[in-house]
Amino acid sequence: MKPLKIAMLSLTHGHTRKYFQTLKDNPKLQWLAACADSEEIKQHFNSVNPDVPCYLDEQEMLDRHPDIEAVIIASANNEHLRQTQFCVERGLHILSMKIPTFDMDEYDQMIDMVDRAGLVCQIELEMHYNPVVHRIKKLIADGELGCILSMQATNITLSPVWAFPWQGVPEQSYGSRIPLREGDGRFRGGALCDHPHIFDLARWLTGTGFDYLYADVAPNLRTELEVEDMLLVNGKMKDGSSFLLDPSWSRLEERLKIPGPGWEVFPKRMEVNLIISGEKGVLMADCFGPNVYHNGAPNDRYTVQYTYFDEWIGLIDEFVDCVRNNKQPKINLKWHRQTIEAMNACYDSISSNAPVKIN
Amino acid sequence: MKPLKIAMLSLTHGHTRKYFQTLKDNPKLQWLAACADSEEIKQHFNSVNPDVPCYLDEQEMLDRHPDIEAVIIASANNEHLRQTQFCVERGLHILSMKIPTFDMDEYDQMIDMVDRAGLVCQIELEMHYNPVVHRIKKLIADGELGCILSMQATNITLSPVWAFPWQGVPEQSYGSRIPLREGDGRFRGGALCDHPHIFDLARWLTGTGFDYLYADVAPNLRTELEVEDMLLVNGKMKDGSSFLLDPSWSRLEERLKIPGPGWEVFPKRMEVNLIISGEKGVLMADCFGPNVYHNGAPNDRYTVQYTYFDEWIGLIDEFVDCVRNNKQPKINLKWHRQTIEAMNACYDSISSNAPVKIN
Amino acid sequence: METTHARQDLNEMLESLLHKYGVTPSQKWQLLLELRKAGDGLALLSGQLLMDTDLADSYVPLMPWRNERRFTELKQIVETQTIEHVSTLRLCCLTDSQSSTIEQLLYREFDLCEWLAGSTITGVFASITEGRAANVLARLANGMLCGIELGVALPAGSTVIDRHELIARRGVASDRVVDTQMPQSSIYTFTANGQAEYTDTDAELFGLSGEEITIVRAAYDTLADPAWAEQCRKQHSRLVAMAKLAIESDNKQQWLTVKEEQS
Amino acid sequence: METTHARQDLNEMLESLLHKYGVTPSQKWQLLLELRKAGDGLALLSGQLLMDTDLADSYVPLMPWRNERRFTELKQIVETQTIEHVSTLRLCCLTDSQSSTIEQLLYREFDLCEWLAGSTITGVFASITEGRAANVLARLANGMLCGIELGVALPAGSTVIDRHELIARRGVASDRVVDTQMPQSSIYTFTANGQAEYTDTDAELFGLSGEEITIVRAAYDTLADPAWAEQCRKQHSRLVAMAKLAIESDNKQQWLTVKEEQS
Repeated sequence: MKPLKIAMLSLTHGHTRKYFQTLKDNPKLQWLAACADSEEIKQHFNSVNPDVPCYLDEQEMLDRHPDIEAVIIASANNEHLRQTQFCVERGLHILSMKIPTFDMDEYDQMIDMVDRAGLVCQIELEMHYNPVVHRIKKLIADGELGCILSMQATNITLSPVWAFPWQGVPEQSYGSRIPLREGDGRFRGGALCDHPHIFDLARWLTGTGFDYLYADVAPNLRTELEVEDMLLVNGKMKDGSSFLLDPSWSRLEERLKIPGPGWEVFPKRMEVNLIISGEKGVLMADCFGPNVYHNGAPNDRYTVQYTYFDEWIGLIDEFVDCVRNNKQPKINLKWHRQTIEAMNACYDSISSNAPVKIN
Repeated sequence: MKPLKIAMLSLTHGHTRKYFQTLKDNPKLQWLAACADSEEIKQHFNSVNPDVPCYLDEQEMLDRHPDIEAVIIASANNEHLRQTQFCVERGLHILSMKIPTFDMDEYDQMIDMVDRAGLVCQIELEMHYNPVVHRIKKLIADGELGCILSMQATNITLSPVWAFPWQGVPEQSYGSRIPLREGDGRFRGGALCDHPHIFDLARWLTGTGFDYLYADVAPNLRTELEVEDMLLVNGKMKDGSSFLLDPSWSRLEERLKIPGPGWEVFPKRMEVNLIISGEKGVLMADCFGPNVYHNGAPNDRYTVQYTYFDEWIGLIDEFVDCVRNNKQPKINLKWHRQTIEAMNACYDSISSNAPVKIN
Repeated sequence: METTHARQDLNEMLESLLHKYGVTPSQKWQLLLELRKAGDGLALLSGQLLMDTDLADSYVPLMPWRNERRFTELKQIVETQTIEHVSTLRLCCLTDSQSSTIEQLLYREFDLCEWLAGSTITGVFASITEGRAANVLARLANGMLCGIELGVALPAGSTVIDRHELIARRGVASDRVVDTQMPQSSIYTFTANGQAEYTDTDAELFGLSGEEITIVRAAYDTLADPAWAEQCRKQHSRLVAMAKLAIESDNKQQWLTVKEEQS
Repeated sequence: METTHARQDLNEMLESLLHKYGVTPSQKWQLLLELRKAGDGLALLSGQLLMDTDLADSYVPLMPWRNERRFTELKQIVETQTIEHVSTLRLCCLTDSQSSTIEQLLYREFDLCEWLAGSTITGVFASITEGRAANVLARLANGMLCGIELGVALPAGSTVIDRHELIARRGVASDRVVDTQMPQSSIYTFTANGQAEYTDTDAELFGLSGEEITIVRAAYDTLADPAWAEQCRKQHSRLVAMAKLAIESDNKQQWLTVKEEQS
């Protein structure tokens, strides 16, 4: 199969660096170019990827590399609509970061334009390619747990705002400046916006949709932020099973401008854990563990060194397969819509102190 | 029963502080006085125990408190013979820190003088009062493992030398200045001297004695020390079971003068773990775990906060019982002699690169 | 409750502990392991066994978990400000359906929540499925938020799986070590009889199970300090009311506020 | 070795991996799960199965543990000097007597010792009891000391319990999380069928057991790089000789030096 000719846009998303190795190594891809959001980002990009041409203008990049077939949209959430439109108009397939937009009208526009163009638009939710999640999915499908009664899940990380400032700016992260609730000085756009995965997993693993969600915020760990960093989500799925989700930035970080070793203060900087109770028993899972451990450089702090992060192999396999064989990716815009709706429901619940129904 | 009137000597041993609470709280004891090794130590003692008179001269303390019945010898190893003699001459019962002396002639003198005086001399090996060790002992006695094939044990800690400098001085810790081996710049007196417990446990749990020991040192973690801090011990017991013991200072420390929170660099500052393989199965034990964990003050480092350290209750119970009821403590000088012999054999093996037999 | 000893044994252990430390209770007393008609004097038993009963004057409802060393240490970590400015508590307790009901787990975890946080719960939202799994959010008077994950769906005979984590502006404290999911034990044995685990934390009461030790120690505390026994009775009433409130919250799908008389 | 798949399946998995990444082996090959007469071409199998055999030219002895992700990461922690100046390695491996012999465990742990340390063993002292437990000290050319604790006394059918810890002047690295004794798993299930554990680390080879994955990946590496296959053959000879040396050390109660031809 011919390698897919691909480019990256903006380079401001937290997952950007995860693609560099994949784009270079994966024989299914040919990495032609990148377009940086700013001169500073371009300079950093050039220093770590000297062989890949980097531009500051998206159109210029395409003019210079007219054979680009697909792009990875790695930008702030409020850029996604415009960039999707830009790609659709030029017939480029899209692999997009995890939040297309929180504005449901915009969201439906995006569905419409992608559909009409007949292009692949895959949302990057890497948990779908995680081997532990595969096992959970199989165990549930095999009926090991019977009907699901309850799911508890964490998607907790350190906060990436010091390296990716847009994640702390309500307009860029949530898309607009909306107070969390009356009397609270904070705005929508923080930890919740960073953590769609467990909302997606709740749907994918139970095979049903959300019935209602109730959410509440806790005092921020980082008082400097104007967005929420600690919250919990409670509710029920349509099948009557209940859930408790923790999508917080509950692990503290060194405030590095460029993430690297020593980023974490708590030993484990990222966790996706699940407890699923079913009529026939209980399953507990850590999607990123066990690992190896050290207390060496740079800070002599005890640190969880993750031993596997291969999700991007399966993710690219699916994306290339969809483009080349004209298939619909599992996490397309339509599938992903209810996940975004549920996250919006959390914000609505926080402001109303009441559960919010999903239709 | 009448409380035992007790005093402490020297206050330079690492376990000194562990007694403070016990001496104050235990209704079986009446703490009359202490005698410090130096003015500096006396001042620190006064600041944390303002109600207990502290002296700089042992005889003066006894003159002022003629009703003292027993003393805790909490001093450098090279003080033990003299202090034992001092106590025996005055008819005082002794609770002594873990190494009476490494000089076997001196050791036999101590046995002789204590025996002839008819006094209690209990060596403080607190593992005998540890509830996990009780359970191990019971499981072995109940035949759960059958005959023992092998025992692997750690007694690893951070190094206390920065707070208790005598532990890094060969003359004070080992009793004399003897090179580890030809061409090695280090001397006897380091980590091995701090960790008799697993040698004792090997004897106590298997119910047999040492046949031969082979030991080797590794490069020091702390290059400033003139004593060993990393070593391993291999060999066999008389019953043919083999063992591997790790009595190292393999956990790094902040160089505090007065131990307290934040002392540890590695999260767990002290570990006594055992693996015992028997003909009928395997036992694994952590004598000080599980615990609780935090990464808060003072250093924001991940830290094992030990949840139980009650050994001193049982230890004092035994000591008072022996004094009041004229009994011999389990860890008396005679029982403990082979433990010291085995530790000496380790040093001899290090210098000869050959196993050393115990008779 | 896992009981390997008869009630008589535990009463004797408690008696000898009182004797050792010179405590002379002011009334007759009896330690109970199940709800039964109290005889003369005080009847000491876990508050979880008294949830469906009027609290007669002779009953002393115990919260034995407060005597678990791990919780004592966690509370101390908060009180000494080793972690500072707690924001969120994350509590989890899973059992089988024989050893606990969801109501009993709510009782225990609400108590731990308030005790560890050093504050009182002001309101709850709960989602409960078939009385076998409950997910609860609780807000505390001091502004902290608490998530409680409960289930009784483990197979019969399972040991309890729980977790208690406090997340603060400075530091996280937990009774589970990082990157693990399961409670760890002090001793593991692997023999032809299978795998067994042991965790002994109390040499003075060696021989009792962990739960037996905490009930003996909790009873000791109330006998040594009658004022504390009175506080247990007050807290018991609040906990029973809050467990009911959580179930009502699930039924009504509403956030419900803890009423004044409950605090 | 835990094998849930037939040899044929694994050979197909390996074939498809070679195809996906465009690797064309220069000879015919076959992946074996037990020692058998090799057919045409290369026979790829764990070196532990070749300890009592002359190493025919067609055999490629694999060290599949080197493809375990945890060991790859530990090696990287050393190589990137995340921990600095390693002093001591502490290795432990316990199995049942059906899945391993002490000699096979010596083979594996000696290899991990040299590979993680980036050096060669120069001498050993061993204490072995009834061929069921072995305790070994090994000294490395770079001055490091290594303690190896081995046993085959677990009950039949037990999963392996191991630990690999490197202690350095700066930092400690380990495949066991602090304050735990047992290997942890990614997934635990508790059902009427009992407790089960799963640890899946490789989505690309999903469905294979952990040991099957490492043998497929180890075989892939030797097919992708024939020079590496040749190195495996050399290392195999050393490991077999050192395992014999350890047993001789126990018999003679002597420290024994690894001879030149062994290194």
